[in-house]
This record gives sequence, C-alpha cells and structure tokens, in this order.
Amino acid sequence: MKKIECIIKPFKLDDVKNAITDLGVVGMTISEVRGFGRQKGQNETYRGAEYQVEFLPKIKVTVVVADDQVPAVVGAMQENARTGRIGDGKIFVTNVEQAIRIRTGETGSDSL
Amino acid sequence: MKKIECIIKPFKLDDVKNAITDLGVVGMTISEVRGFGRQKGQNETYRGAEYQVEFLPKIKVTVVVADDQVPAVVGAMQENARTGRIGDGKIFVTNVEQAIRIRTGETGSDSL
Amino acid sequence: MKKIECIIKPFKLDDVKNAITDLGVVGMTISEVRGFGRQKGQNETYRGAEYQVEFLPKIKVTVVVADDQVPAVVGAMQENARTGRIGDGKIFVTNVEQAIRIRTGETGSDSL
Amino acid sequence: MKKSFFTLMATLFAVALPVAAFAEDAPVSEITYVLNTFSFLVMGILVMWMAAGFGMLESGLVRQKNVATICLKNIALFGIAGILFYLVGYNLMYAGVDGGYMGSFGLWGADDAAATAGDYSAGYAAASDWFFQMVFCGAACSVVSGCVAERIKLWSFMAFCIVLTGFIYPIQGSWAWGGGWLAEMGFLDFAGSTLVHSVGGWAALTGAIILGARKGKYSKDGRVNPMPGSNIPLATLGTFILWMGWYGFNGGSVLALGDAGSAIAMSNVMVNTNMAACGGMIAAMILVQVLYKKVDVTMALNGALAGLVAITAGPDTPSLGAATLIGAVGGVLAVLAVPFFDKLKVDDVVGALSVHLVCGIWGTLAVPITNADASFVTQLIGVAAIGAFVVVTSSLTWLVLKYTIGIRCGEEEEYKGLDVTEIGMEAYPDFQKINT
Amino acid sequence: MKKSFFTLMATLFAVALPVAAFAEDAPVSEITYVLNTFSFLVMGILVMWMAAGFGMLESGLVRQKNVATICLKNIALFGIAGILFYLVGYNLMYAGVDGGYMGSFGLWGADDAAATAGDYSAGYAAASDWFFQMVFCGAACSVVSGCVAERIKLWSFMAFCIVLTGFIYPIQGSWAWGGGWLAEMGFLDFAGSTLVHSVGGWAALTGAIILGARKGKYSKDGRVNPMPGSNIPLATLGTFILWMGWYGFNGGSVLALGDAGSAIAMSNVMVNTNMAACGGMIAAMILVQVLYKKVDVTMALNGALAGLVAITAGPDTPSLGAATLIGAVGGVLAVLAVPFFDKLKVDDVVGALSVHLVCGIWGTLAVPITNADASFVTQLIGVAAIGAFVVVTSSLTWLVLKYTIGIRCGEEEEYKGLDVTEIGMEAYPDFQKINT
Amino acid sequence: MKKSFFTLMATLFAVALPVAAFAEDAPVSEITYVLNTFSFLVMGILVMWMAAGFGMLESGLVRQKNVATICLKNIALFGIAGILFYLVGYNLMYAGVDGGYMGSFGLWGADDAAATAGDYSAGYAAASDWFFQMVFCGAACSVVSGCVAERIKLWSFMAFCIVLTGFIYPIQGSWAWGGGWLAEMGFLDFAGSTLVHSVGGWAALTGAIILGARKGKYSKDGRVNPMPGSNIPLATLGTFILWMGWYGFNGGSVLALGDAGSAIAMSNVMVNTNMAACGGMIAAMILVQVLYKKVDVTMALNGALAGLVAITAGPDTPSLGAATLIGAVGGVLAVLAVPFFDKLKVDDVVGALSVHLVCGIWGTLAVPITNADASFVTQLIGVAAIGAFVVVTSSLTWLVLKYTIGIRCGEEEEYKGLDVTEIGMEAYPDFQKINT
Ligand SMILES: Nc1ncnc2c1ncn2[C@@H]1O[C@H](COP(=O)(O)OP(=O)(O)O)[C@@H](O)[C@H]1O
Ligand SMILES: Nc1ncnc2c1ncn2[C@@H]1O[C@H](COP(=O)(O)OP(=O)(O)O)[C@@H](O)[C@H]1O
Ligand SMILES: Nc1ncnc2c1ncn2[C@@H]1O[C@H](COP(=O)(O)OP(=O)(O)O)[C@@H](O)[C@H]1O
Repeated sequence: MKKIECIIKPFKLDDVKNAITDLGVVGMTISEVRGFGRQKGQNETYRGAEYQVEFLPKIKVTVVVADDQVPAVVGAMQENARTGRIGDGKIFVTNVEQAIRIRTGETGSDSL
Repeated sequence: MKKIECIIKPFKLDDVKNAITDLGVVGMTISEVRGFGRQKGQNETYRGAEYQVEFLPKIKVTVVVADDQVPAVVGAMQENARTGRIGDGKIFVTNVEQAIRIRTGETGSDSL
Repeated sequence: MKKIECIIKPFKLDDVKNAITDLGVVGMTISEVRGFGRQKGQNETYRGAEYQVEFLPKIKVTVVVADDQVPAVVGAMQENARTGRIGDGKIFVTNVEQAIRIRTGETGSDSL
Repeated sequence: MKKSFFTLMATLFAVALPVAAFAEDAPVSEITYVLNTFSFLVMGILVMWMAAGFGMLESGLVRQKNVATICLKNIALFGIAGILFYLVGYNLMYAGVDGGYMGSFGLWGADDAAATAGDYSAGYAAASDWFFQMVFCGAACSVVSGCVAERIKLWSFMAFCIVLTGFIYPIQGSWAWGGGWLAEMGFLDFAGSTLVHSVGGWAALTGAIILGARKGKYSKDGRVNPMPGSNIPLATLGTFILWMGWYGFNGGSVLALGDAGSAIAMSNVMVNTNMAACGGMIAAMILVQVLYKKVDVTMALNGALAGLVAITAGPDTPSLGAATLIGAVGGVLAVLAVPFFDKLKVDDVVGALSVHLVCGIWGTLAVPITNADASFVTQLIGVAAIGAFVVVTSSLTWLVLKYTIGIRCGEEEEYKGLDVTEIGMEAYPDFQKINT
Repeated sequence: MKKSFFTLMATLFAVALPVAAFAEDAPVSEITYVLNTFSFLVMGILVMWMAAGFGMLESGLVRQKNVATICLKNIALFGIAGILFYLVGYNLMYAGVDGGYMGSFGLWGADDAAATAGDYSAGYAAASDWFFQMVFCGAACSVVSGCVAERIKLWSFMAFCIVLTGFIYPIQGSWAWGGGWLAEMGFLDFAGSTLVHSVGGWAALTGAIILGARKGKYSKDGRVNPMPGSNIPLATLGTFILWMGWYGFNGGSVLALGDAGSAIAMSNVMVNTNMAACGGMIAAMILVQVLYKKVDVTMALNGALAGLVAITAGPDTPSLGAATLIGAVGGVLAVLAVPFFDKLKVDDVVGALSVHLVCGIWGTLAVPITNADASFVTQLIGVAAIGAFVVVTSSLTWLVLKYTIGIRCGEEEEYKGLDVTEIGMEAYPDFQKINT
Repeated sequence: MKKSFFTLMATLFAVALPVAAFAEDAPVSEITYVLNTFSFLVMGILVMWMAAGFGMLESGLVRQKNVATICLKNIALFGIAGILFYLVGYNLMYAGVDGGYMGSFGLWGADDAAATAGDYSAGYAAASDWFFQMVFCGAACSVVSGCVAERIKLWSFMAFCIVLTGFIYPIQGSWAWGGGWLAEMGFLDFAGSTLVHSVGGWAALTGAIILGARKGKYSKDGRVNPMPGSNIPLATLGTFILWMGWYGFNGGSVLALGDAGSAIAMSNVMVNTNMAACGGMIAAMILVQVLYKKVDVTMALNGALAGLVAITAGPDTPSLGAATLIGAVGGVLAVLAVPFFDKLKVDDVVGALSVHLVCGIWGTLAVPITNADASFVTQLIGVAAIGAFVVVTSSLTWLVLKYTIGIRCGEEEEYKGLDVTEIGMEAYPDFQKINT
C-alpha cells in the first residue's frame, strides 16, 4: 500500500474528492495546512504598514491505496487540482507497511 | 523505527493516549483532521435547505516508536479507539529512517 | 527524496524557515499540531479548579528534499529550533518514493 | 406638514377617548416641548443602535471570509445616511410636500427661533426631529446590505447607499410622512413597515436579482447549497439589539411625549411591539420544528424580526393578543418565504427579503384589522405605489452602477472572500478557518 | 395594591425627610403621570437589554459546541416570558392579591380610561407598568438557562420556562410586590434580590441537581475538571450589558420619577448600584489573586454581578461606602461559592447559583443593615418562604418533565454538543475547533 | 462652581437668542429639577456604556493571545474609576476649587437636603451629577488601556488607573470644569476633547514610551510589522457602542434639560456629534482608499472615533456642515497620525493616540472657529497646561511603577500572550489559533 499526500489549493478540494471517489476510493483524510513556496502572498496594508502573508492556506489530502491504484489516483489528483498557476501544489507518495481498520481489525488493502 | 498514524474519533483521544502511555510511550503528536469514508455525516437543514456534512472531525495521533514496540502500540490503539461503529478509523504504519531529538541531538530510538 | 518532518515550538518557525530557505529549499508545508511529551503544560486554575493542559501547541514543518540535501536541512533545523529546554521537539526522516508538481507534472527532485 | 401631524392624529383616534388635557389648538407648553424633544432624542438613539444590530446580525450570518467587509459596509452606510439626509434627504422628504410627490432640495438647518422666543408650537426642537428621521433613513439602508452581501463591490454598494438615502427613501417618504399624496389618501404606516422596511426590501430585491446569486449557492440540479453563517452569537446579539432598538423605532414614532395621551400611546406601542416579536419568534420556532424537525436558530431570529416588522405599520391600535398574532403571522411568513426565494434563485444572504419585504407588506395590509381608520384598499395602493417606485428607481441605479463601475466582484475574489480581496484584511486573522 | 405602592413608601421613608412637593393624597399631575410612564419605559428597555446580557454572558461561558443552543434558549425564553406574563403572569401577580397568596387568572389588558378622562391618580400608563414588570419576569428566567446549560433538552427547557414565568414567578411575586402576605409583614426587596434573582437561583439549583452534572465534569476521584468558556469577550460584553441594564433594574424600581423625591431616590439607587458592582468586582479580583495567584476573568465578571445582585434588595438606603461593601461581600461570597457548589457536585455552568442565589439571599438579609424599616427576621422569613415555594414547585416541574418528555440529552449528544445534535447547526462553523 | 455653571453659560451664549422661559436667577421648578436629574442619569448610562465600547474595540484590535486580559482590564478600570472617584476624585475636582488648582480631599456624599425641603436651586439630584461626572473619569482611563495593551502587567496597569482616576484626572479637571484657573480664563471644552480624551491620550503616550514597543513590532531595518487585530466584528461593535454612548457624552454635557433652551441645545449637540462621526469616518475611508488602495476597516472605525473626539470640545456651536468638517479633519488627522507614531516607534496598539490625543487637541483648538466666545490663545494655553501636567504626573507614575513592581511583562510572557501567562486562561480556548 502507498500513502498519497496531495497539497492543493483549498477550492480544488471538491474536484479532487469527486475524481478519486469516482476511481473507487472510499476513504480519505484531509487537513488544513499552510504552504510556503514559489507562490507569493498578496502585499497587504494594515494600519498603514505593508506586509506579506508568506504562508498560504492549503489543504492536504491523504489517501492510502493499494499499490496498483497509485497511478490512477495520482493522475486524477494532478488533473483535478491543476489550475496552471503557481501554487497548485505537490503530490508525494510514500510506502505504507501496514494498515488496520480499527472497527474490524482487518489489515492490508482490505482495511482501506 | 516506525511511524504509527492513527485516525480516531475525537472523543477516543483520552483512552488512546492513556493506553499507549501505559506502554511506556512518552511522546506523541496529535492533529485535527477531517475524515471522509463509509461513515456518513448527519443530514442537516440550514434555513430550509438540506445538506450533508461529508468531512467529519477526526483526530490523528502520530507516534514514532522503536520497531519492537509496534505490535503492542498498534494493538493498544485498536482496542482503545474501537466503538464498533462505522467511522472508528484506521491505523497506518510507515518506516522512519532517522529520528533526532532537537534539544540534545540524540538520534534513533534514544531520541523518542 | 526524503520527507523531513520537524516538530518545533511555534515561535521558532521563523528561524527554521529562514535557515532552510538559506539552504536553497524553496518550498515547505506547515501545520498546527499539539504535542505530548516530557514537557509538561502549566498548571492552570479555572473557576477554582486546577487542571493541566497536556497537549501543547507545536508546529510541524514538512519539507521534501533530494537525498543529498538531508544532512544539511536536518542540521539547520536542529540548530535553529533549539532552545535547549525540554519540548524543543523532534525531527523524523522518511523515504518518499515519488513527488509530482501538480502545475507542470514534473516528477522527482525537479518537482520540489 | 410632517409625519408628526398625521401620526399624532392616528394616535388620537386610536386612543378613541377624549383626552382631557389635550386639544389640538391648545398652546404647547415649554415642558411638553422639552419632553417631546427628549423623546425624539432618546428614541432616536435607540434607532441608531439598530444600525449596530444590523451590523452584528449580518456579521454573524455571512461566512467568515466576508465578515470584515460587512462590518465596514454597515457602519459606513450609517455615515452616508447622516450626510445625505443633511445634504438633501430631509428637505426632500419634509419641506413643502403639500400633498405632492416630493419636497424641495436644500441643506437642512435647524430653525428654533420661535421656541427660543417662547412660542413652543413647533412641538419639539428641530434638530431632535431631524435626528429621529435620519436614523430611520439609515435603517432602510441597513436592510439592503445583508441581502446583497458576499458578492457586491464595496464602493458600488456605497454609491447605491447614496442614492437610496439621498433620493429614493426621502422621495417616497414624502408621500406619506411628508404629507404627500398618500397621506392625503389616508394611507397609514405608523413607523414604517412599508416606508422603511419594505423600501429596504425592494431595493435589496432588485439588487439581489441584478447581482445574481453567490457562486455555488444553487446547483445546476436545482439543489440549494447552504452557506451557514459564521457566528451565531453575533447574529443573536444583533437580533437582541434590533429588538431593543425597535422600542424606540415604534415608541418614538408616537412623535410626542408631552401629554398623558402620548405617554399612554407610547406605552401601548412598546408593549405591542414586544408582543409581536414574541409571537413572531415563537411561531417561527414551532414551524421550523414541525417542518424540519430541528429549530434553526437563524430562523428563530428571523421570526422575531419578522414579528417586529409586521407590527411596525400599526403598533398603536391592536390589543396585546392581536399584536402577538400579527407578529406570529409575520414569523410564519418569514419561515416560508426563505425557501420560496431560494426556489426563485434569489440569493438573500441574511433573510432580509423574507423579514423586511414580505412582513413589511403583511404588516401594512394588516393595519385595517385593528384600526378602523385604515382602509385596506388605500393600504394596498400605498404598498404598490411605493413598491413600484422603489423597484424602478433602484433597478435603474443598480443597472447604471453595473454598466459603469461594476457591482459584482470577480469569481476568484468571491471564492477567496471579499475581506482579503476587497479590503485586504481578515476578520479573524488569528484563528484557523475551514475554507468554504 | 402593587409593587409601586410599597416601594414608593419604602422610598419615602428612606429619603427620611419631608418631601415638600409630594403628599400621598395630592392629585397626580399630568406631567408626573407622563414622567412616571416614561421612566417605566426607558428603565424597562434597559432591563429587557439584560436578556441580551445574559445571552452573551452564557454564550461566552459555555463550550463552543453548545453556543448556538444557549443563544436560542436565551432569546426564546424572553419571548416566552412576554407571552406568559400576558396570558397569566401579570394578573396572577398583581390582580386582587390583597394580602393573600396569589392574584387571579386572566389575560392582561391595559385600562387607561381614568387617565384619558383626566384623572391621573393611577400614576402611570398601564402598559408601561406591565412592560416594566414583564421584563423582570424574563430576568428570573434568564438565570436558569446558564446553570443548566450544555445538557438540557431544548423543548424541556422551554416547557420549564413556561411554568416559571407563568406561574412560579408570579405567584411568589404576588406575596411581596403584589401586596400579599409578605408585603403585609413588611418584607422589603426593593428590586428583587429575592423575588427575581434567588427565585431564578432556586429554580436553577433544583434543575442542576435533577439533571445531574455534565459528563466528565467530576472525576470519580473527586477531581473537578474545568470546562472553560469558549469566548471571554462575549462573556465580558454580557457583563457590561448586565451592569448597564441594572441601572434600569434598580433605578426603575423607584417606580416613579414625577417629583423631586423620586428623582433623588433614583439617583441614589443608581449610584449605589454602580458602587456595589465596583465593590463586588474588585473584591473578587483581589480574592482570586490571593487564592489562586492569578485573576480569573470569569470570576471578576461574576464578582461584578454578585455585587449587583447583592445591592438589589436595598439600593435605596445605603451610603456609597456601605453599598460598596455590600457589593464586596457579594463578590467574596460568589468566589467562595463556586468551589463550594463544585464540592457538592452541583454543576453550575456559568456560576448562576453563586451569583444569583447566594448573593440574592445575602442582599436580602443585608437590607436591615442600612434600612431601619426592615427587620432581619421578616427578611429571613421572606427568603425562606420564597425559597421553599420555588424549590418545591420547580422540583415538581423538573420531575414531571423528566418522567414525561425527558430533560437530559443522551451521552453522545452531550459529547458532540447540543448545537449539532439538538438544533442541527454550529455556532462557529467556519472555524477549526478543538474538540472538548 | 461646577462644570454645569460654565457649560450652561456657554450654551446660553451659543444659542445666542433670548430664551424667554429661562432666566439665570429664576427659581428652579421641581419639574426642571427632575428633568435635569433624569437627563444626567440617562446620559450617564450611555457614557458608562462607552466603557463596554472601549472594551469591545480593544478586544477586537489586540491579538487573540491578549484578548482575555484586555477584557479584564477594561471592566476592572471602570470599577476602579467608580471607587476612586468616590474616595477622592469628585471632591478633588469640584469641591472648593474657586479659581485655583485643585479641590479638596474627602469622601463624596450626596446632599439633597435643600431639594427635599423644596428648594430646587441645586438644579439636580446630587448623585445624578456624581454619576455623570464619574463615568467621564472612567472614559479617560479607558483610553489608556488600549494603547499600552499586549505588554503591560495587569496589576501595574491597575495601579496606574488608581492614580489617574483618583488624582491626575480630577486635578486637571478642576481647572476647567471645577471652576479653577482655566475656567476663569475662559477656556472652553464642552464635553472633554482635552479634559477627557487628550488626558487619556497623554497618559497613554507616556505609558507607551516608557513601556516600549511590543517585541517584533519594529524591525531593526525600520520596518513596521503589522500585528492585526483578532476580531473585526468586535471592534466594529465597540465603535458602534462608542458612537451611541457619545450622544450621552456630549448631549448630557449640556447639563440641563429642564427648559426649552437646554432641550434645543441638547438636540443640536447630538446632531453635531453624529455629523462629526460621519465626517470623520467617510473622510478616513476615502483617505485610506487613496493612500493604500484598500479601505482598512480599523482605520474607518478610528476615523469615526476621531470625528467624535474632535467635535467634543464644541458640539454646541457649529452648524451641521461645520460639524461634519471638524469631524472630517479629525478623521484625516487620525489616518495620518497612525504611521507617524509608528515612525517614532511609539507602539499604540489600537490607535488611541491618533484618535484621542491628536483629535482631542484638534477639537479643542477648533472651538473658536464656530464659537465667538472662545479664544484660540486661551484654548492653546489650556491644551498645553493640561498636557504638561498630565505628561509630568503620569510619567512619574509610570516610572515609579517601573522601578518598584515593574510594568512590563517578560519576553516569553509577551510571546505566549498575557492571557496564558498573566491571568492563566485563554480568550477562545476551543478554537484553533495561528500562533502569532
Ligand atoms: N519541498 C516541499 N516540501 C513540502 N511541501 C512543499 C514543497 N514545495 C512546495 N510545497 C508545497 O506546495 C505548495 C505549492 O508550491 P509552490 O512552489 O508555491 O507552487 P508550485 O507547486 O506550483 O511550484 C506550497 O505552498 C507548499 O505547501
Ligand atoms: N483510504 C484511506 N486513506 C486515508 N484515510 C482513510 C482512508 N479510508 C478511511 N480513512 C479515514 O478513516 C476514517 C474512518 O473511515 P470509515 O470508512 O468512515 O469507517 P471505518 O474505518 O469504520 O470503515 C475516515 O473518516 C478517514 O479519515
Ligand atoms: N514518539 C514520538 N512520536 C511523535 N511525536 C513525538 C514523540 N515524542 C515526542 N514527540 C513530539 O515532540 C515534542 C517534544 O517532545 P518532549 O518529550 O516534550 O521534549 P523533548 O523533545 O525536548 O524531549 C512533543 O510535544 C511531541 O509533539
């Protein structure tokens, strides 16, 4: 099994979620993160002083899938999170040694 | 060393924390996440319009432990996070190549 | 590529960020987490009842880098997140099998 | 001839018993003059406070990414109302209307020469009257901001407020309260179900239609996607403030305090105002429980406001029971109107149309039920005439703005929220938020 | 014979000097009538505003998962109070009590015929009096909601409010303010330390006991687990609102304004009310600093309210210094009572018992210290009789509700929060929250 | 000789026409006495409410980690003001100043013997006057808390409040309102642009300088690092509250209501107060749009307050247009002063100096523009003398505190926030926050 972590622009969440559930993925976990990268925040003024927000709001979608599903899921993510503008985000794939469903104790791909 | 990530129902946090500290784990890191899966959110009505909350609040407990502790910790997590109802969550185990305690520079299992 | 996850005291974020960008790292992702460990929270009183905050606010800095950058980045993190007092945090390194830049589809180190 | 005269008459007829100590032509004593003035000031302050109520209600009912902007709009519009009512509004509404269609142009200035010379027949200090009328003008404008929230450009909204407070509101206001043609027909609107609330409602309706719905509010398949308000306690506070301010809104509209008859009328008006709010809220609560199985707080709040709007056209004549029922019908109408407007894809962020427009009409038409001096037909004419005038003039204004400076923010601005894109700040920068 | 008569007498004795322009049998002038009426209205609006104060205080002191529900309860109970006080409460409290144990049943309606005919001996417009009395009834009810928060079912709470505002409150109220047996004994409670605050407190106490504590509040080993309030600025705002409203609560309870004696009394009452709040707050701050080494804001807020409750039974007679001390003792009592109730495992979410019950009793018993017309024994009888009555009737009500529709939410509901489970919405949906 | 006398005179001259029913030596009627008293009470309540306004404004403009502390400070200082004004302040300000530099020491107590004996020449109940003056004292103190927020120790701040409300404020207050030397020179400050607002401003300025800026506010390279306020709706609410309260602040400072002249004056004062707020806000909005391309809400709020401060020295004489312009200049000054103080590295968290100090001075100097009885030189002397006195006395106080109990929190305390370190609680414990 592999863990696919995908950092996206928040408003792309719905598209990404729909694309991967269409591939048969039934579960995923998301979290709010802040990203630093090539994309720069807007210059803002507060009470006459300029400043720049460096860390921009992003959403991280984490989904663990069986090895054979990786290419499809990664492809769907890339396609659906894309706007073509700087800051679209990254996808990282790591290996998962074990997965367990707490409710049933099932392990491996069955547990996903 | 292994990283054990455990996604649980928020109200199970205390039980899980106590169970794994009883096993001698002295540190862990938690974060708020939102989960999508078989468990469905309640149907809600806001100003006459129905909707469903798809992403439900979960807590992710991350704990890095020495290899030999993995079975015990995973077992304790599963037991203590379980309610038997859909949505209890998952446990994922991945490999950690290196761990360092920032304060002292210790590495490996000593750093945990 | 390796994923370096570094759990630090929130007020060290700026130092850590500057140190690793000085090493040429152009992107990173941060998130708010809560840490449990040797460091104990203050004893507080609310309406006459004592209690202790067990989970303390921490920031997790996640950065994926090419293998050869790992020692430098880990070193910079350790140095700059250090206060010498309990609770300074940990650095964990794991392997990343694949990385993709969503915008361009570049993969591997090019995508970081 | 001002609002005061007509309403005073209404009050007198309403009380329906000879008021011994009061005769229309009796000289006004200094003490009566002082009390009338003080009543205007104190009640006017309460009405001003409603601007804060609208601000908090709307801040609570928009999403967090638009909260700072709605705060700014709500306080800015009150400033605009003050300036415009001074520059043009007051005189357009009250100076020399004489049964006609509008007053005259000109800066307003206080003239208290007669009173300082010992002749108190004006009844109150000029500025106290100006103050009381100005805050009503502000209230009409507050109705609009919530309805068109989360997508309108700041300065375009400000421009609309200028037209509304400087021209649209005062011109139609002159017809009834300024002693214009509607007043001569016998149209009765005690404190403004039509003149204030439905005027704001019509202006908001045209704005909401011309702007279009927020992106994502209505799915192509006809589904309505709720966009829950970000801060329920603020919305509740806003409703409490409005409820409180409404005692001044309606109570002060007795326009006098200097004699027992006025004091009695003011007491009755305030009590009826309270009962209508109670009736509207409780009716709304029961209805949402029945319809949706849960009590939506925002609907309860809307219900209370609906009751308040409904009673505003005639809080002087009903008994407490009748006032409760008038309010309750208002509450029911508001609850039903919310999905109705959604069906029409008219996106009203805070329920302003359901509350102010629908119940403003209902309240005006309900006056004849308890007031023998009111005629249903005349009431209907008033509602229709004012509605038509406001729809036409405000549509025109919105369209001119649309094709000149533009009224709607871009899609990305809307997604990111107006706070960051329009005014460059966040309402709650230190908190982690869920992007919606 | 109404509150007015007795309190007026108290006021007169208090002033203790001949009031030249005032004699009990002198005809009431129109202007006196107007001023008395206006005082009731303005002060009544301030008391109504306290409902918002309670709402904000409680919204700030519950956890975020129960905030929307507490907002709803607070505004809904004010609506219920209005309706019930009209349907039964007022007459039960004031109509034909004549030294007895309750008034009569029947809808209330204004009768101002005498005044409109030129006889002002009633002293004020009927509706202004009704309004002022009604808002007090609402206040008693507000005390309950905070204490039983975070675990009570919405509609069961509403049902209790109906019984409290329609029956329990007015019946006991008739004993003193309605001219019943306690009034005849000479029991003095100027503005309701006992009649309003301790009544709310007793009703809350029985509710808290019968409901039981929130799950997790008390560990088996006897430890108290704090459940910190979610929004301190709202709690602070609520306290400011209550402080402001209390000027009306106590000041308006002079029940007259039409002569110099009343105006002087009202001024003294307001100043003493302020001093007691200052004393209570500063005393509480110092005490928590000494006891716990830090100043808990919520205790400072409770301290101010404790001072206000304490002075309410007799704000007319103390000097400023005495009023400060009476308030300070209240503040100290409140701070000490919080852990005391926790020791008894009575889970009072917002400190309502410490503030309203404990200090309500203290304030009533403190009246004889500065008021020669009050007797300690009579005060004690009043406190005990009303306490016994409210404890019995409200326990009965809670128990009937418990064994019929149920009063307590299920465990999971409680864990998830009443906002999501009972009313299906979140108070702050756009914010990330820490699950507690 | 109290504020009342001088201001009354100012009012009379201002009205500039013979007021028939009023002659200085005519006996005061009971009804005039009652109305004057009631005006003090109602307007005083509005001014008290401003304490809540400051509290909410400041709660909204500090970062979340210091919110609970600022709440506590704001309510606690109002308690201290009440107690100190009773213990020393009032008599130091008003008792036997006689053209001198201060009154006398001693507890204040009401003396209404003459009025109860039928002689109403005092004009109002003693306690109503005390109340009205006390709330002004509280307002001066509120100005300080926002400026020195986020780094000052709680109890050191409390200690400063004691000195300010008990000594500094009353002594300088005696010079003009107490009938001291400035009053004899003809210095005019209707409601306290100088006596209240700039006094608070000077005290805040010395505090901000002696404390130093918040860590991280100014980079070594001269850059200003914004530290955005955590809750814009609260800041907006606070501004609305202040705006509302200001009607009482200025309106009540007519110090009378018992005759037509006073009622007219009060009406004019309130209307001008409103116009100045409108002018200040709209001018500030336009200026920030031009300067920074976006409308910073906090600047719009500051602009409204700047207008209010500016008009406060002379709201009785301008026309509406002039009042709007005086306010607009205030709004412009406030917007420009914010970066100016930042350039000086004077760290003013909420803009208190720009609003209260700068515009307090501007407003006082602007009085002669519309008031022929005012002399520019005298106004300048008053501003300078009071400024010098407050700068010296408050610097001394801050320094004594600094070298005894210390005034500034440690670096780590400041980083973590005063809420956790100073008072041991969080303002919003259930929300996830972004550490800043
Ligand atoms: N090396 C990295 N490690 C972890 N996260 C990264 C890394 N580089 C970028 N990110 C994440 O990806 C987001 C987008 O990166 P950015 O450089 O702004 O644009 P792009 O991906 O289009 O080149 C960042 O905001 C950050 O969250
Ligand atoms: N493939 C997955 N990858 C990552 N997280 C998952 C995955 N499947 C489920 N989860 C997480 O586990 C939670 C529980 O899953 P769910 O399917 O609802 O119930 P159960 O685990 O009882 O089958 C989800 O809310 C989600 O956070
Ligand atoms: N085994 C672990 N797994 C995951 N996170 C850990 C682990 N041990 C510690 N942490 C994280 O590191 C933080 C610091 O650890 P702590 O034991 O308090 O201090 P120190 O690192 O100085 O020994 C904790 O708050 C927690 O977030």
